[in-house]
Amino acid sequence: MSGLPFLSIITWAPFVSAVVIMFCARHRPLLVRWTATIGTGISLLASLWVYWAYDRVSAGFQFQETFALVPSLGISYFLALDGMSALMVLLTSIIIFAGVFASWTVKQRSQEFYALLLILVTGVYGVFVSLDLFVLFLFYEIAVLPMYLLIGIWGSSGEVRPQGIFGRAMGWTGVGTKEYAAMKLTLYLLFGSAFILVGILALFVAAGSRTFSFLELQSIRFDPSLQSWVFLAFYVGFGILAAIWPLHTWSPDGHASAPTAVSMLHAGVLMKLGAYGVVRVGMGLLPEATVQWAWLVGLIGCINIVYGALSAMAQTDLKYVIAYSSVSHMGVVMLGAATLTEHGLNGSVFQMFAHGIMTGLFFALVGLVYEKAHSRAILKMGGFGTMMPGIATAFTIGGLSSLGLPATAGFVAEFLTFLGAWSSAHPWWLFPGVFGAFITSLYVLRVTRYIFWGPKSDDPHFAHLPDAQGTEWAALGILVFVLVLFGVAPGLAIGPIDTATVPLLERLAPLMSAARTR
Amino acid sequence: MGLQAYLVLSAVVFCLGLFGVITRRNTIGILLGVELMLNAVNINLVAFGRFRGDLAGLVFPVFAIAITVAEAALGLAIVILLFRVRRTVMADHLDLLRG
Amino acid sequence: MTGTLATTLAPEIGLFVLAVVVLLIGVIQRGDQKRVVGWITGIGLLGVLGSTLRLVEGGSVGDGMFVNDGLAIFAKQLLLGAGVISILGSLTLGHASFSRRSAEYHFALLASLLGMMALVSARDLLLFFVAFELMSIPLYVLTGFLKRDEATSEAALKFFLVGTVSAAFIVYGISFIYGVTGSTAIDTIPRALAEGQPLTWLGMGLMLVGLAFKIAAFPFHMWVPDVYEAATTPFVAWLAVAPKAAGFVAIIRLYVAGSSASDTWLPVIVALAGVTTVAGNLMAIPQRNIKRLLAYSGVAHIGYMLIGLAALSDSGVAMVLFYLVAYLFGNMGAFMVVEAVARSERSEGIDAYAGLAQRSPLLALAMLIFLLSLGGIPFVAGFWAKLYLFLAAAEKGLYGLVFLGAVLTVVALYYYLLVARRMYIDAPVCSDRVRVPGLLGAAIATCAAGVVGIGVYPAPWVDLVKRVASALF
Amino acid sequence: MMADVTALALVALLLPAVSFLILAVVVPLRRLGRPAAYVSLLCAGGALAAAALAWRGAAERSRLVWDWIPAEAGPLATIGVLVDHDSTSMLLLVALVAFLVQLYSIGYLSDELPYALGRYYTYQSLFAFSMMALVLAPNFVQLFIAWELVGLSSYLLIGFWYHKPAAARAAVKAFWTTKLGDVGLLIGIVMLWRHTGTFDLTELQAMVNSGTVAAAGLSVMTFCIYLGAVGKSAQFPLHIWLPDAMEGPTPVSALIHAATMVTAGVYLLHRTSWLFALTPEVLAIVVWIGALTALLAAVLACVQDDIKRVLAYSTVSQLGYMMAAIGAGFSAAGFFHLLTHGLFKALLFLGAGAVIHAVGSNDLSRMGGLVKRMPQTAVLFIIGSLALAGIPFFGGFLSKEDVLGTVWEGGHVVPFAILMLVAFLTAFYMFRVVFLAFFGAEALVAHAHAAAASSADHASAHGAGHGPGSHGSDGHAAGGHGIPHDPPAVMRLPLWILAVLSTMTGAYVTVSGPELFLGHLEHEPTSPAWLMPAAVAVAGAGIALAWLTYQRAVLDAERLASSMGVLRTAALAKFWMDDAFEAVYYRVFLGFSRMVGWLDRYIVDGVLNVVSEWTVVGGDKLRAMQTGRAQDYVVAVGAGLLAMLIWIGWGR
Repeated sequence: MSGLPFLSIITWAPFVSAVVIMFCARHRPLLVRWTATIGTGISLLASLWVYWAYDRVSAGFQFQETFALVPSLGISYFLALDGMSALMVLLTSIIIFAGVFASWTVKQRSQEFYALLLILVTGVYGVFVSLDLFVLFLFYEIAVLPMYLLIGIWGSSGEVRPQGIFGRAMGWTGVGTKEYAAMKLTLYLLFGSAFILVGILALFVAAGSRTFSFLELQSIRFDPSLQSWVFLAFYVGFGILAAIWPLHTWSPDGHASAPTAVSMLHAGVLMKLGAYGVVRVGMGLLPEATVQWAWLVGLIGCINIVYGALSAMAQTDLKYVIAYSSVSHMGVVMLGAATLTEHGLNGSVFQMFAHGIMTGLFFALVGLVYEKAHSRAILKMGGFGTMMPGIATAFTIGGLSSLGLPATAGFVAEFLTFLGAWSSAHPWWLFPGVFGAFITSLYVLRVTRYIFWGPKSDDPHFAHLPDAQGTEWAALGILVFVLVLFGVAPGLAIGPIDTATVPLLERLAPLMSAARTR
Repeated sequence: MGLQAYLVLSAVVFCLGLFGVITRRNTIGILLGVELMLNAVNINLVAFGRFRGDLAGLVFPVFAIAITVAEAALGLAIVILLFRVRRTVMADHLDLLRG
Repeated sequence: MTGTLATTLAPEIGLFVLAVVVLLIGVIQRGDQKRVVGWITGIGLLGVLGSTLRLVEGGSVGDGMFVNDGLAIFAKQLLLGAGVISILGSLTLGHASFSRRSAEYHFALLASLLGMMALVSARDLLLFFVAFELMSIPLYVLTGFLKRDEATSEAALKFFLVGTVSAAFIVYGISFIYGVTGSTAIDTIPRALAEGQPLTWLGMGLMLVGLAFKIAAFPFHMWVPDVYEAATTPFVAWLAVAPKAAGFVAIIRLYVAGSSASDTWLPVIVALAGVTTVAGNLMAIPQRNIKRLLAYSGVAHIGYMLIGLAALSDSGVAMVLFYLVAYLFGNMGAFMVVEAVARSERSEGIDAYAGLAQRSPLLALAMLIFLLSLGGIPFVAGFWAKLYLFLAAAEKGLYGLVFLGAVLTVVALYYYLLVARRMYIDAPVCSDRVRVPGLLGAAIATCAAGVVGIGVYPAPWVDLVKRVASALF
Repeated sequence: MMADVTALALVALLLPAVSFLILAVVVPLRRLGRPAAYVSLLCAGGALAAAALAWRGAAERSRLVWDWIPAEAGPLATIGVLVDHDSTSMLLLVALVAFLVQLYSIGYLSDELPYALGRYYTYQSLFAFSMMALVLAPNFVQLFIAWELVGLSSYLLIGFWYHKPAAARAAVKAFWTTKLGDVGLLIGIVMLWRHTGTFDLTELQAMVNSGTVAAAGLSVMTFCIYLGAVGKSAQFPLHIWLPDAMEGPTPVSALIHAATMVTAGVYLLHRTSWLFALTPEVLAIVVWIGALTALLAAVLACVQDDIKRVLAYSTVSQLGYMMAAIGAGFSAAGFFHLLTHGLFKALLFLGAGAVIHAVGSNDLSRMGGLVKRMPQTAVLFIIGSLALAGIPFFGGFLSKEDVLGTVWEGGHVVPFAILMLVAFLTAFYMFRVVFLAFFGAEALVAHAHAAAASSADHASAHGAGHGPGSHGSDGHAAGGHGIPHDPPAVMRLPLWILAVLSTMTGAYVTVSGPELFLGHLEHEPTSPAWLMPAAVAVAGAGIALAWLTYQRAVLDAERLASSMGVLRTAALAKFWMDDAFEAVYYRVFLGFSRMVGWLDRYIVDGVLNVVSEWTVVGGDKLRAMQTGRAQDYVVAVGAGLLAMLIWIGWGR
């Protein structure tokens, strides 16, 4: 069982298939797709196995693999995973596996598309399983960069352009086009990575320039004032990827412009990567600063929730609605983390997973709708439910999960977060959270009603719209199944998560009580 | 006359040269400015050598002069080359490459 | 003593002999010299490079005027390696003047190389100055090598003018230092600095200007874009790396290594690093000519290396050296691709790259790798390089500088990605492949292998540079 | 025995779940329509049997729970069943009505396309499961989950004919409005958990009984929980969704929006009455809001011309009754009324459905004299109306009187007066419907398809378009059949069962008291002796007025109406409540969201764009420095030197 380097297999299987695709599957679209399926399939199976085999009793970091990379600087290829990262790896596997199916119909330059997509996924896996901060950062950048080409080449430009005086002024920056979005997303995220880098280096230096290992750094008590600013650096850096307000504006443009699988992967997994970073690296290494800055993280989380939801309501472009909903939901993740309570953190991590799946589902559906109707303008569409009942059903399920309806994963996550919020040092966080969930119900159902319900649109473009077909069902089916499964049996995920969050909180507990007495 | 005076002299010459380089429109003039600067250096070196009683101060200018000659030759060659293709030796006309 | 002399100076002697041979061939073989000179130079350089492997650290000549320490040997290998790659790229140059005056070109290049090799070993200001000029003067010649071209000669003149003025600054500075210390030995400088004579400071400042010109730090960089744009690309590829490497070694020797008063240079280097990084990156943004773009980005890279130098520590120096290696492969590779595309498209505009990925996927991939390396992206050399630099600066506590550099990396990626956009996103104008001559392809492949190799497994290189640098402190 | 009861309850709970899963997953079966209906029906029947057995067996409180959300210190939340007298009574009601409605629907929706029918039964199964899970919830978490799921089923079933704009709108409105209440419920649950450390009802009750629950802040929590009930049980001001919910198929209205789901709020408050007892100030609010709701809805019911809307408002009104009783401190009376109301209101709705089915319209003015055409339906409807009016020996008599007595006992004189007035109005509007629909002149309206199409209410005015496949609008069926007639047996049977059960229970409890439903009560409300005659008299007066006005035409309906003046105008405008909500939604909410959207696009993002634009422009500006003239380069070198020397001098 422990003989195989599972984490390396998970991480590198997509990369290997990307290389195979690049060099061996030239101009053979079907082979490209099957190679991608096999590569991601291997990862999926391995991550399922790892998730299952993870020993919840002994907890801690398991499946460790170490290989000294640059010994003189204490850099090593150190992979391991705990309950939280196991879940994130599983999420990634699910999303990318579904994503491969969801983009089955990509015709233009499919070879490059799949290769880039798979390289991207390697980066994502790498971040989740790396315990060496340096290698983590390395994978982080890998996870960001292919996005530029993926969006730039296979993306779509929005129909809704900025208007008004400001809009005209901004028009020539290319707002709304895929090129603009791709550049903005990439640069913004790399901008964030600059903060992360500085933070990591600061810790490395403060720890005596010996090691980048998470575990070793964890055992060091850093100077509180150093912690304070390093935490902020991590928070801003990773937070940009988690779309914290007001650094979120890359996300709507980027997600709206990206092709289906990329939106799925990006909103579904990459944004989690940011939140994961804040929790794992920020909170894991800097306990004093965590307690010190929790108020900020939570406050911005609250802003995210409400602001994102209100913005989503104002959108008339379907993809923008979903994209802003991600901004809102990531607020829940950050809020949960900021509560510094067991349930809040569990909810936060669970929300990462739940939102990953639901937003993956959403983007898959939006992609399907767009592919068939060639429109993203909500107000133009109407009555699609009669023509594409399957898509409508899946969309509704995704929407319900998004608004936190029980029996979908979204509920458990939000519920736990709310519990955490109310028992945290800032109980009022509960209210924006709950209110945000209510606004979510407004815009989600509004969109559903406009697009799928009501009489059929008179527009001749929408006369014959087929329902999802073949492989598309596979993508939708997987996601809906997971969404409901984890909603009905949240223990599947909470168990492992708990093994990761409880030790984290144990480190924080004395500090928090100290802060309270002060 | 002390060392100071030589140093001042060389500084003045150096600055004159630099001034020439900056202000002359004709490239030949600019080249002359450069020569002036390099010669100011030689004054310096020799003065230091003399006052310190050190031989290196006298050897150095020999090398410097040799190199200066090479540079001057090359500079003039370039100017001639330029005149052939561009029909001008005015420095401010030479802004094909910019930005 | 002769034995030591021969072994210590083996590469220089070899290079000198090679240069003479090349010159003689040029004299003897009138008319079309074809590529034979190039081949001889290339193979000869490889031989010289091989001879450096046998150099003994610490070997010295002429009462310590010329010392082969680890740094010098490392730098020599770097310079020679860059020379080989450049020759590989220029072998297939199609200009008529290259066929006719091949010996001239290669002789100048070898002479300059000789100057650089002497410079990195120089421990005496006189040798230093002579080597510096030996390095510089052939570069002016090489810049203006395509005599018929309007831009070329203009660039040569500018390079020459600014160069000689800088040289004048250097030698003026040397004169002051000599005046204060009464000696031309570099070892005496720290003591003089410690004494706090204002003339020493003036002298060192003047020299720093000259060196800053050579490495092209802002605001002494202005010759760079013009020269890069006008000169032949394989030469530029080398010009962008070798003299700068030599210049850095000189700066390390004079201002950083082992100098007790070195911390006093901190504000200067920090300021230089800051403005150079900012200006280089910003000015690269609006460029439409790929060579100019690379020129400005090169300026920015110099800024990054100065960030590493600003650490004024062994790890800082080590990381600068590492950066130089990464920069060598990344930058030369990029210029080689530029050469390939320019030869096929007859354009050095960024627009010429439209749809390259669909026409020549491998070439586009290579360019992408080089650009990403320059941009500091993982799994290619530039990433580690940039990271190590920041690490060194962070150890010194220069977080402001690190942060500035890290943020400006984003700006840099903006213009690199603009090129990537042309190659990958935009539609191609025509669909035929870009034809890459075999040797040029080999040069590109070498660089790509270097970039990826270091990117994937940097440990041996890190160990090497750390060993080299630690000996200096 | 105990284990058996919980097992039976579990069976009742899981059978609909199984049916839902089968129908949801096995798509081909669902697409077949009728077979899907039979599967669902079979499961509902089984659930009914199990629920009946459980009801008979339930003596002691017993529970069966499994861990649901794990946590370090034992499970955070559990799921399972909590079986006692109340829950099994409610379970039985739910199972019964669900089964009957599903049976009835086979007839009622016989013209639907197979796949739509399959969808309908899928939703029905989901609803039955969720409602039972709510009823049997052993803790607040499961209660909330089921609470939301019934809301979902309600949403889906209201929007069953989703191509109808009015239905789509009503579904969304229902969901939003109830969700607004649920926000309160969720907050209440979370706060209560923090306050007491548990979600479990049994544990909570034990804590309350032992007095270990601190009173401080508790009223906020109970009020929040009450908010959930306000939304779900359509209390003022969140009652606005229920009348619109009538856009759904009539059987759905009978099941969800009359008998079961809307009473969940009442059930919740009854379930947690020991908790609310700690916060009398909240209970006072409950009474007042209940009474107000009852009155408001009763007034509105009087002016409706749509038979289903009359029933809908009557439901709201009756929910107000139940709430008032709970608020008065004796929740059993409210719960009792819930149970009896469930039976007769389902009967009324299904009867109305039969009428609509036959006539092809909801509009009362299109009906008249139906007693001759459909005598059975008329009798059944009248039985239901009598029950609702509170006539002795019929279903609602004793429960209504209990409610009135309770409120009087609680010392709430004004609410009591209001409720008496409502009793009068109730009798009036129900018999207004009876007389208008079943008696009087036969309306000679051509039952054309066009009429059938616009069956629904004014809300659908703009939505004339029925897409292809729009094979059902309420009452569509009769369009082509010509003369109205009694419904087929499959629809009649449930009606009769309900009527008989309602009347039997009514008669039984009139004689022997409510123990049958409520088990043994510690203290019964002792209503004053004058109450029963007074209540019956009031009801009789209402019936009489209706008779005089609509049957005898002694009183002119128009004049009676206009004599009400402002009240009538207000009632016709639904007291502007819908308008107010709409204004808040469209003006305030959407307006605010647009503002945020604008802010995001042009300010938050705008700053970013401006900064990046400046960077680019800055590069361009810097580039201008590169003039191309060699001398300028030299100047730059000189300037650089100067700056550097100054900097060095400065540094020293």
